[in-house]
Amino acid sequence: MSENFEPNVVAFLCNWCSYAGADLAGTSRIEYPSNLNVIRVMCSGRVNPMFVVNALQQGADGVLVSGCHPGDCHYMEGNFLARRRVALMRELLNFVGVDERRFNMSWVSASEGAKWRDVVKGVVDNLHEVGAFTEFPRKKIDW
Amino acid sequence: MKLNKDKLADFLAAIPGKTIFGPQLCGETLKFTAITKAGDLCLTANNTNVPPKSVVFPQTETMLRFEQWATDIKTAEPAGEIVLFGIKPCDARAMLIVDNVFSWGVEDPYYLTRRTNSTLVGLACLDPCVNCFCTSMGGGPTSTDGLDLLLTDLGNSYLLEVLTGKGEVLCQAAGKLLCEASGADKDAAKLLQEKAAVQIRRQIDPSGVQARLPALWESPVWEKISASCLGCGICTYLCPTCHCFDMQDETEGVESRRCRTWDSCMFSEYTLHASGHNPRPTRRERTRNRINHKFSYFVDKFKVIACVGCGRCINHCPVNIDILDILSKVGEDVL
Amino acid sequence: MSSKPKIGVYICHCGINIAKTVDVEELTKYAVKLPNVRVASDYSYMCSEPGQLMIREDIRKNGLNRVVVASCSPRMHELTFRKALVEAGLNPYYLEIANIREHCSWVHKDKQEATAKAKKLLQAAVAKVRFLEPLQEKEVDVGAAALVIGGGIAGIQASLDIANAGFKIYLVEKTPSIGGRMSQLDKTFPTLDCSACILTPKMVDAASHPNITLLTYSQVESITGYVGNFQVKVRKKARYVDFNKCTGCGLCAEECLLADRVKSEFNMGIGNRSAIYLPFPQAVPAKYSIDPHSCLFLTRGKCGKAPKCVEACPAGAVDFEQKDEIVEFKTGTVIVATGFDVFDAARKPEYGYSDYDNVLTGLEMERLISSSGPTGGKLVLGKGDGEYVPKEIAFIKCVGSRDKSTGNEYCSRVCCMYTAKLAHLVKDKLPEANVRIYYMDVRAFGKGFEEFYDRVRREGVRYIRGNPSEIFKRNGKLVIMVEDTLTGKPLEDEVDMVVLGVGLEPRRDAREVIDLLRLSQSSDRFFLEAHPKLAPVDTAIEGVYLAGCAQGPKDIPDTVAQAKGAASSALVLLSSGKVKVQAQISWVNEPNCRGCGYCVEICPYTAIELVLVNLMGHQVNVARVNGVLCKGCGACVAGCLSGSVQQKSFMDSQILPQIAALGGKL
Amino acid sequence: MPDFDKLRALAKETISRDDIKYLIGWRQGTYGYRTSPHFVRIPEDADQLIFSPLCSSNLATYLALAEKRPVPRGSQPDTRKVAILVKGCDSRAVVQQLVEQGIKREAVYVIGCPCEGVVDLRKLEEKYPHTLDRVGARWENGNVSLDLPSGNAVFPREEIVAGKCLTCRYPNPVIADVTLGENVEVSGSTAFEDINRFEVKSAQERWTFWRDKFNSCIRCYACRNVCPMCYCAECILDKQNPAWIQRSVNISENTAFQLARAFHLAGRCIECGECERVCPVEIPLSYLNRKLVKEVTEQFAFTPGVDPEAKPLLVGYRPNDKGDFIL
Amino acid sequence: MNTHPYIPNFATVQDTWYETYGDRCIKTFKVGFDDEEVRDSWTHLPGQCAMIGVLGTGESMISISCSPTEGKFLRFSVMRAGKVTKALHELEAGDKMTVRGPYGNNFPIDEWKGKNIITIGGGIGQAPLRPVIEYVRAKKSEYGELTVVYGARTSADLCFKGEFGELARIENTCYHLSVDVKEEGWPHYVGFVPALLMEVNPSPENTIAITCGPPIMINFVLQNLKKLNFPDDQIYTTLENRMKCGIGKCGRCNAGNLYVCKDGPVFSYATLKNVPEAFA
Repeated sequence: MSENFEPNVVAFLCNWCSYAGADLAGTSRIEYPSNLNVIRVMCSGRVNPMFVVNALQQGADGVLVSGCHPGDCHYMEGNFLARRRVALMRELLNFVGVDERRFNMSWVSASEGAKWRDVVKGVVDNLHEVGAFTEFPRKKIDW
Repeated sequence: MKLNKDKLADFLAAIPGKTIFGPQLCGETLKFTAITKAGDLCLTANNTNVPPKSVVFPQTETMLRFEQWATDIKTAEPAGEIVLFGIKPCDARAMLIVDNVFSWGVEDPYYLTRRTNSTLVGLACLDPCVNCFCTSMGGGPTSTDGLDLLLTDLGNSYLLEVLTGKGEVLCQAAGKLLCEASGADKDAAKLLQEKAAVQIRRQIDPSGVQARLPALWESPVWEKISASCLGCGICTYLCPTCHCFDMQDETEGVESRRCRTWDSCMFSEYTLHASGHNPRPTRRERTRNRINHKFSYFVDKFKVIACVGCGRCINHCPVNIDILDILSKVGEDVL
Repeated sequence: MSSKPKIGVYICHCGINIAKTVDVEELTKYAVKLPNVRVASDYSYMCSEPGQLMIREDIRKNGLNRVVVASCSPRMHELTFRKALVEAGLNPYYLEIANIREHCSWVHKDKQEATAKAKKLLQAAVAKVRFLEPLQEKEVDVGAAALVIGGGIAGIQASLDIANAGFKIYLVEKTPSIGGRMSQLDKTFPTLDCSACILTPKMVDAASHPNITLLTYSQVESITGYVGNFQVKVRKKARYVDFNKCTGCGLCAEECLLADRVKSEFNMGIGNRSAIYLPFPQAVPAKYSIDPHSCLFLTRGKCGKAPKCVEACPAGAVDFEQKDEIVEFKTGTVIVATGFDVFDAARKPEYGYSDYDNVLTGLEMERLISSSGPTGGKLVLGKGDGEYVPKEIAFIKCVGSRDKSTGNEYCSRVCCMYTAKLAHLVKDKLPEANVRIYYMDVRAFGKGFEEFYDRVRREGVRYIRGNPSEIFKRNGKLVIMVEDTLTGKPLEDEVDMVVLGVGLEPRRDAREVIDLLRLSQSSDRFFLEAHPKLAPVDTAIEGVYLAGCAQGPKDIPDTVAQAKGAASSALVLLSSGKVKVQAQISWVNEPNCRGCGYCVEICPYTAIELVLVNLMGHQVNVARVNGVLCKGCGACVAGCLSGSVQQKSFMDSQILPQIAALGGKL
Repeated sequence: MPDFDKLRALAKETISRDDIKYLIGWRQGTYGYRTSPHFVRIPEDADQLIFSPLCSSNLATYLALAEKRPVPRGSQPDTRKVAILVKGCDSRAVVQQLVEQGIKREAVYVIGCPCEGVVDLRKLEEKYPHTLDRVGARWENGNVSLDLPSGNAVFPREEIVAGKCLTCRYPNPVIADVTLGENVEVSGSTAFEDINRFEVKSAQERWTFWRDKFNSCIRCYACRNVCPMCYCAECILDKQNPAWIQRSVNISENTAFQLARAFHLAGRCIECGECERVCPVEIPLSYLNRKLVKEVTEQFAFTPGVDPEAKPLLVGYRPNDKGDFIL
Repeated sequence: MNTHPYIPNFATVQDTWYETYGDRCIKTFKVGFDDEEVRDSWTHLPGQCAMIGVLGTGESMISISCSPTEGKFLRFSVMRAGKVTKALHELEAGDKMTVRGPYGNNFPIDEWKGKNIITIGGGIGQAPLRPVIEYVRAKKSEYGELTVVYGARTSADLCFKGEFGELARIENTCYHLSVDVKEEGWPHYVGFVPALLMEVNPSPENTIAITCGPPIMINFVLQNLKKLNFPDDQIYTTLENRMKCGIGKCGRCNAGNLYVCKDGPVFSYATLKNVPEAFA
């Protein structure tokens, strides 16, 4: 794979914990790779696993869904619902040969700016290893 | 003329500047795809799962390309010359039938360019499938309708019957690869062909169908037939004469394309108005339209039945909706 | 009507906070070229008044109908900019913020990288804002009344607070008298106030308060509606005594054929009452009622020649014809203060609670030792001739708490202190008695607790660390088998009496309340609060609050504090008279709904229900969102198979363009 | 296996009831080994009913597929019951539809048919191609006996039944108002050996495998339409606004379509294998579904379509659900 | 100038206005072709349609609601319903749409010279009738009486409201409007269009009746026209069906053996009465 491959990650963050955690990373000036772009949703429970398939189709190399730690969900249980959905979609993607490192989930609380950095770094580093996804994205195929 | 089978590869290689499509096994599916070598071909099998209409009328075809906010519209590259090698006579006949649609009134440039640029090398159907009924629909396992060249498998060689100038071009390109066919070869071929015709066991007389259909418009037979229909697109997608398509704009970033894809009159969205009204609201109306379209409307317009008897819709229907069964019911109900 | 999106993009420098790392000028140039963007401007501080003015003027001047601000986090200034839109006459929800500070300029160093990322974030915001729809912020009126379920100290306190603020209260209590568990206690720890002395005035206050309608011996039958508009049905059970005629003189009880023959619930079965009774002398209301389960006339249809109580009552209040009565009313909020049950000690058979009379629970001990109790406060065991004064007394703590075998992993929080208090009371009454307490840990965490614990030990109460494994009888004495875990020595302790420090459990009838209000339970089976830290009195159901031990074990001060918290939460709604409804809520595209009810199950706020609608003459189920209950999490949207449920401002048709913008490489 | 007389007698009795609208069963097909769903509306229709190892169709699909024609003003909709013959797997579909409120219990009359397995027609056609004459089949001592034009042939179960039947754990209807014949022995397991074997392949191998399969997909939607669990008024995958999946047929859209289809069946698939059976281009779709069945079984100990009172899998959670993948 | 049947021409929106408001509002677009050659060579007759669209969204078949006698521009009145019409509604003056056509047949208006014409329209169904009215109006001396019958659910749902007043001032021309339910200040008929038709009571003699509107209305209008003794070949209507190509290829617009896009949209009742699917 090309030396200068830079993965493109789409992340879905819940408003109350993870988005706030990422904000904290900002206010704390914690530096991390710029390959990840955030879509804010109110709760990780809003994330339809089909978003992940769609993101990969649209050209993302990886996807991250991040929510509150268990028990911290602003809406009580949205992150638990998300966990089940994500678990199954990950297995399914993995089964058809989509490297499971392309689809990640994390718990990041509003106080975990540093953890947010670690998560982003981890996801991006992993994707450097996994490489670009050429056969699935719409634009890459004969279109 | 005759072509020894060991020369097949050379014969194909000698065809100048044309992309050769032939039946090829893709996974478990037999369909017409571009081949690079003779070995890719799968000529012994029965009808391809997907009919060769997919070559001249691809399931997805880019019609126009444009960029957002630009006023510059590009059409797709014109198709090059192609050869459909090993096409079954029924599928070739189907193309003749479909030509009617794409050339009446305004001509469809995409389809017709491909058709003009295509040479159809037929392979006589010596071992018809169980549900073939081409002989009832005006064709036959060795029909030459629409073909440029017909091959008959004699075991070690193919007997070549040149039917058009396009066929002649291929033979000339092959030059010495071909040899003259003997009388015995011709007799052998004739015998095989006759045997094949006899092998076709499913038959129906379609002559009265068109006349009978209008009276059956409100007949309960349609409800009965369609009760088990799943509303899937198998019968129409795999039909060599079905030609309906949908047009959609697809956008990727600033680039857009307008493309067409096969559509099916068995889908409920097919006729669904934006208002929510659907003139064919249930499978009953849709099934009725499919049969009427093939055996009545099309005949009205183009004087030919839009069915070649390839048997694919019968072979692949998951719930055994059998077009011959329907036709015989159409007969019964009026009689 | 759909108007063409005309987007204004405003890029904030945030001084140098953004501009230092993101090439703002290039970003502005880039923005203009994005689809439907009419104007793009940058400014040093978009959130400042001149910045906002710029947006407002552009909206007016250029007919903008969508605004994207690329600035700091939406968590910071979303409201600021929404206000700016409103001031310019635009719907506030036509706004999208691209977070290019916290998520970009502050976390990336390379200017080129940061600029590239800012472009993407901006592009995604523009892609989304194009599809945003105007939303209306609605308010619903809040009925100026509250329902309080449970007449214990929590319910009484909450009722009084709300009533004092001038709102109507319906206080519903299941038993014939308010007072609850606290009224059963003798003294309260650690101050040793007389429980009744501090509680009774509050009970009387509640009963006489003009704003409080006291519904004792009543049960809530159903609650429908939502915050601000709860419709409540209460069943007032027949007392068979005319409430208005009864003077509480008690002559009836004296004459009752079953006088002193029915076990008294109040006294935990240690003392007896009659079939027509007052639960305890200070009961409020001081009105008698007939226990239909024991009354001879009601159970057998016959009581001597004629029921004695009827004859005895000078006011002619006894009325066997009385029927249950249904009372209906509306309230704006509900406070659940249904309290607790004590752990059923029979579930620890090794302690012999069911077998031996001299094994008591803490609450029984409470009654036994209380001066208003069946023994008049004399600490005696046995009856008649067998009466004796115990000398060797043991307490065992953590019975039914912190104990996986009973399914109660939690600490009940009060047992440490109430055992200490009871031990003190024993020492007070029987200074010669030898008192020891078997414990695993002592948790004296509250104000004055540690001091009290210390005092009790100084009074001679022994604390032995050990978890008794068995209690059996030998030679008329109870033998406690235990290992002293500090010395590691096994002990066989012979005593006259054992008091089990039973823990607190959710009420056995908690399920009824759950069904009534669709509340959730936490893993300990107590009612679940909306947030364990930040919303400890709220529930998932807006307008429904928790007070007291219904939410988890607590002592009296904590209960009163929570009751006051619940009351103040309720008062916020009641006094404003309105409650703002979320705008970014879910809604259902009914023609496409498959009626499977997935969303109904998913919704933690029970905001969605299935309703029958007519579809071309057929009755079909479709989901319908109650816009007042919905909190806008969107979990139902992701769970809907047909895509029929959508969340406003977070619709699939709004998020997918964002994904496309971010997924596609520039 | 019930004899046809008993089946037809029961069907006649059932259809004669006032509260039954129609009965769905199977009949002999128009040729070869084919069978077809059969709608019994009058007692005479029952004479064509059969139940044999060739009756693959999961008729529960038709409960959900029933088209609702407008009820003329002034008249009442026909709310009589639909009687339906179900095999074990089909009955799970009925239960799952009950769970998802697609049908009401009082709207169906379930006739259970304990099932030893159904024949995989592809296996049979390989052995005896070009069979036009109608072929009868029945179970005989655990073997499938076929009346072929060339004479009777007997095949051991393992050799001829569909893959789903070899792993079937519910050969006996889990719900039935009346049952035809005796219950059969349960032999399937939840070992998921096939899935496990595939999982150990490399990601590249797995992708290549599925890419080739998905490339063949012509998006005829037979897999979806035949599925007894797929009955949305408008499939989310057909929607154009927003378009989750574009109409064009290529590896990207096909993969996305199949992933979505499989995911939508997570915790709902009752393993009737119909999607795979009907696929005209032979994509091993039930393999994809079985992967999720495996996860649902192993991670959440959940089995859809067995308990009408159960809550669906993806509407709830357990606090201790597996979360080891979470960063 | 392109001759490719699928490549649309660009046209610039010159003016837009709303005919009706609400969820399914109707917006009228006045457009002119960008390419001069296209503008000059374009001819259409009343009844014909065009495929109009927005690049990147798609195309929709819309009847041309102006008469060629009005000038070198086109008018389309579009109801907001699906994806494409929603995108069209976003267009404003100066924006571009794409136009292919003209498609379909037309009212044989030139054959009707010397005859009386009555148009019976309902709701958006007035759009294909408007060019007939305008055409006849422009050549009034060549035609007999012109009677316009038009109704909608409410007065707010009537299209081309401003244009009827003018009609009254033309010789041998009259118009009758109706709304379904009584409204304050409504000076015209209250009731359904078929009933209004009976009130107007036109004579079939030398008269062509054209009707267009919702299917249910057409059905009753046809019945009433028969009651008024209009012969089948003096009754015309237009059909609409879902279309994709507009040129008889894509297959979906057929009503029986008729392709609405090519054989229609204009049909005489003499033709349609034999097509059972026509009024589905």
